Amino acid sequence: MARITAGVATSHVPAIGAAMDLKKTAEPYWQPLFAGYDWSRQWIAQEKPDVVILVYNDHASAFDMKIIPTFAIGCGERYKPADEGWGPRPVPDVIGEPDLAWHIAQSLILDEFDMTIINEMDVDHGLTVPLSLMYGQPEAWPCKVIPLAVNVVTYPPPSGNRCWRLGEAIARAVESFPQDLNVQIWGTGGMSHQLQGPRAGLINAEWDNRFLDLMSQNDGEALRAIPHIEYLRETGSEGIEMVMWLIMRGALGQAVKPLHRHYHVPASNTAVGHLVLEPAG
Amino acid sequence: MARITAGVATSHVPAIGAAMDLKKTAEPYWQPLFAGYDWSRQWIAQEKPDVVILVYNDHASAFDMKIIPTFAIGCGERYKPADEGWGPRPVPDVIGEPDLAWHIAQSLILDEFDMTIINEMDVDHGLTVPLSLMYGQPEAWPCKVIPLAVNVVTYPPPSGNRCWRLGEAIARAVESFPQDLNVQIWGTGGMSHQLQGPRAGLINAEWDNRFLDLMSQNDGEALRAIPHIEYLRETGSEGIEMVMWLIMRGALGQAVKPLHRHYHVPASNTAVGHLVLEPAG
Amino acid sequence: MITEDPRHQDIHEYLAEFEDIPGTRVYTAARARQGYHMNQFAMSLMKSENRVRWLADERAYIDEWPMTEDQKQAILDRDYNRCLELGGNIYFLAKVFSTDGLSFLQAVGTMTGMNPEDYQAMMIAGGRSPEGVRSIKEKR
Amino acid sequence: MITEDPRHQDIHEYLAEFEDIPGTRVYTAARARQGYHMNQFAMSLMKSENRVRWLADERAYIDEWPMTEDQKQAILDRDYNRCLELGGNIYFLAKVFSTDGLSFLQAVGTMTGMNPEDYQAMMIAGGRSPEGVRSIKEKR
Ligand SMILES: [Fe+3]
Ligand SMILES: [Fe+3]
Repeated sequence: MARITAGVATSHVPAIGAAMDLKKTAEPYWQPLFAGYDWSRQWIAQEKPDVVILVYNDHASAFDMKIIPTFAIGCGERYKPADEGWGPRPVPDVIGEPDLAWHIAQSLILDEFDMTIINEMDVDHGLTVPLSLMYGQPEAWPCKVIPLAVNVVTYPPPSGNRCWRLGEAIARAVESFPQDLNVQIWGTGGMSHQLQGPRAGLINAEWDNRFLDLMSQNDGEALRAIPHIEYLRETGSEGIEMVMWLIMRGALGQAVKPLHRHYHVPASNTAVGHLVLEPAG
Repeated sequence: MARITAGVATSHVPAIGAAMDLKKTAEPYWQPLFAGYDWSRQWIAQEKPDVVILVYNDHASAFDMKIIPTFAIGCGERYKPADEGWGPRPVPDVIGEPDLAWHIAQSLILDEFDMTIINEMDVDHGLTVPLSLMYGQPEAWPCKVIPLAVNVVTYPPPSGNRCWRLGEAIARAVESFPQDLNVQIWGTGGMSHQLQGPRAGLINAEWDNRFLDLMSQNDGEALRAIPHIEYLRETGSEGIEMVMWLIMRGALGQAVKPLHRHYHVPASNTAVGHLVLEPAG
Repeated sequence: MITEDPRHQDIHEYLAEFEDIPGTRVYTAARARQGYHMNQFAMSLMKSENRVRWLADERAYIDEWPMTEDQKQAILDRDYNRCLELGGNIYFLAKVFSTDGLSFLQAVGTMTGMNPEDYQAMMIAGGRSPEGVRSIKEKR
Repeated sequence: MITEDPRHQDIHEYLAEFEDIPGTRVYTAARARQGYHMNQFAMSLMKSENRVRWLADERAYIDEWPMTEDQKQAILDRDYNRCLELGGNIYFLAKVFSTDGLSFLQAVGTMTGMNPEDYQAMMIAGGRSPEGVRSIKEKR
């Protein structure tokens, strides 16, 4: 039986990918950020997940304004890194896990989530930067990936409550997959950042840390109740990406055991947050 | 305030469109089918809806296997008839209603429906044949149209219960739109038909008529509880399209007043059903 | 806010039931994956320039697609039952028979083993009865 | 089976709140519609052949798109605040500044009225405080 063994939260700032691709990680600007992932890289080398369900958002790469899915699940065989305007990142192709992905997609639709199924798309920094952070620069990614793209660009994104419930439904779907697989779920994006307008550069370390506290505790109600406007006012217009963490958190169940936590400001315009959690239910 | 004033159900068989485009409607084969729409054409000429929310399914026209949205709402300015292999139908372009469509799309997402927003697509017989049936062959369609495309091709389609609830949420959204608009909602597809395999040609007039009865009554529970397998066993593999009627029915509320009913076999491989209903709540 | 726990239908049971319908191939994920390129090939015939190329040299056109030889042959033979077995979906395959100038009535009839006149006559007489073709196991 | 009736949030109130955040343009439907072609233009720069054409003759390339003259000028001027006002979205606009070889840090800084060094220094010192820029009405 497949099982969700852990949840990972991490920001997915494009500059982090660029720093790795351009070998700048030891520079003083970048060193403390990457230091916070040392523990996680050792941990994941031991955990060896077979599959990562990678919750992220597309940043106008695979989806333009012609079509905007709220929840899109990748059921394809493989995905290429997107060309976001400066050429594709020099990272391996992402290999899918269509058996499990289709199983989850079908289960979610039966469970009354209105999924969009994707068989072909390119994946942008939202998906590849978390892989780089967790695995460094291998020849091939050591896990299969099921991309789960969430609209957080055109308003409204899904509510925090809906994201949490999607996570719960994903956990049920994984548990009903017969093959023995070690599955992790990652929630990416955030934390504080605003990439636009005179208010750009906003960082709210206090709010971010309270969010990291809540994510590490056993009270989902508080997390689910955070309205969109609060993310925007408190953490900047792009802080809304944190609703995606709730999909991961919902999938772990009510009780979690926090294994690792890291917070650093800045990476480019952004506060970086990172958590490793185990279900404790 | 916008309001949903009526619901229309109708099959959307491509051969019906071809019969009209090729001026065969008076032939003995087609005459009784079209006769059942005479009342409806007079009725709609008096009702003059400003906007029709047209629930249909795309038949591998706008969406191929690369992307399969469960619920896709058209927020675009206009839609061209699709070329389904024999050239586009010679019917007018379909004019959208982006103000109301975006309002509904945004409201539905807040309401925890995981909509896919579409700004550009071609529309196939599933959408244009109902317009032809209700309006004949005008120079321009007399109403604006909000296409709502439901996946009923790749399994699983949404459950009947989910469709009903989507209808309820659409009604709430329409009611909260400030402009004074006469809005109809149409559910299309069905009734009995199977377009594949040795069992092709299946028609279950008894089941279809029981479904027409239930649609015309004030008991949604029975309709919502019909599982997919029952549509397939009883009405053929393509009979599943009838779940789309439940979106229309859900939008009308618990109580309805039936105004018109028509049932005819066959059009091509298909049983044709048609209802005009008014909310009576 | 509450965590809903409706009675969740098991996807395995849901899918298994479809195999119990006689003479029917439900387009499940398994079939969608098997027939992916066959269906995408068929879809390409929505463009008139592709239809022209296809009609001019079917074998050359179909060889551009990563389909199995079985799938190609089934398409070239217009053997729609075989196409369904190999993962085809009727709405995609419709692009092939529409390009041939066949209607749904004509094309669908070919899958029943009946001749076109008999199939058409059956439809006019009210269609195929559901009696006995609802369930293989339950023989009803 | 029950008809759920959660406390439905009114979409008008939901959208109105976004206008109360200082120095911020939330990408609502209204903005998405206004900026549709500007964003689709920017998206086209994901293809390297389009980037080459754009860089060779910006005016000729942008004139191929059904944008308003204001929108075109805002893009040609790299005036990103003006682009946002005219319906641009930063993730689409990113294709423009990435083509220019600018990072998010450099491009985003141009919208704050600060010079690049000061903006960078502010970020390294912990970023802009949320104090006083949460709400226009509530002045907090
Ligand atoms: Fe992001
Ligand atoms: Fe249909």
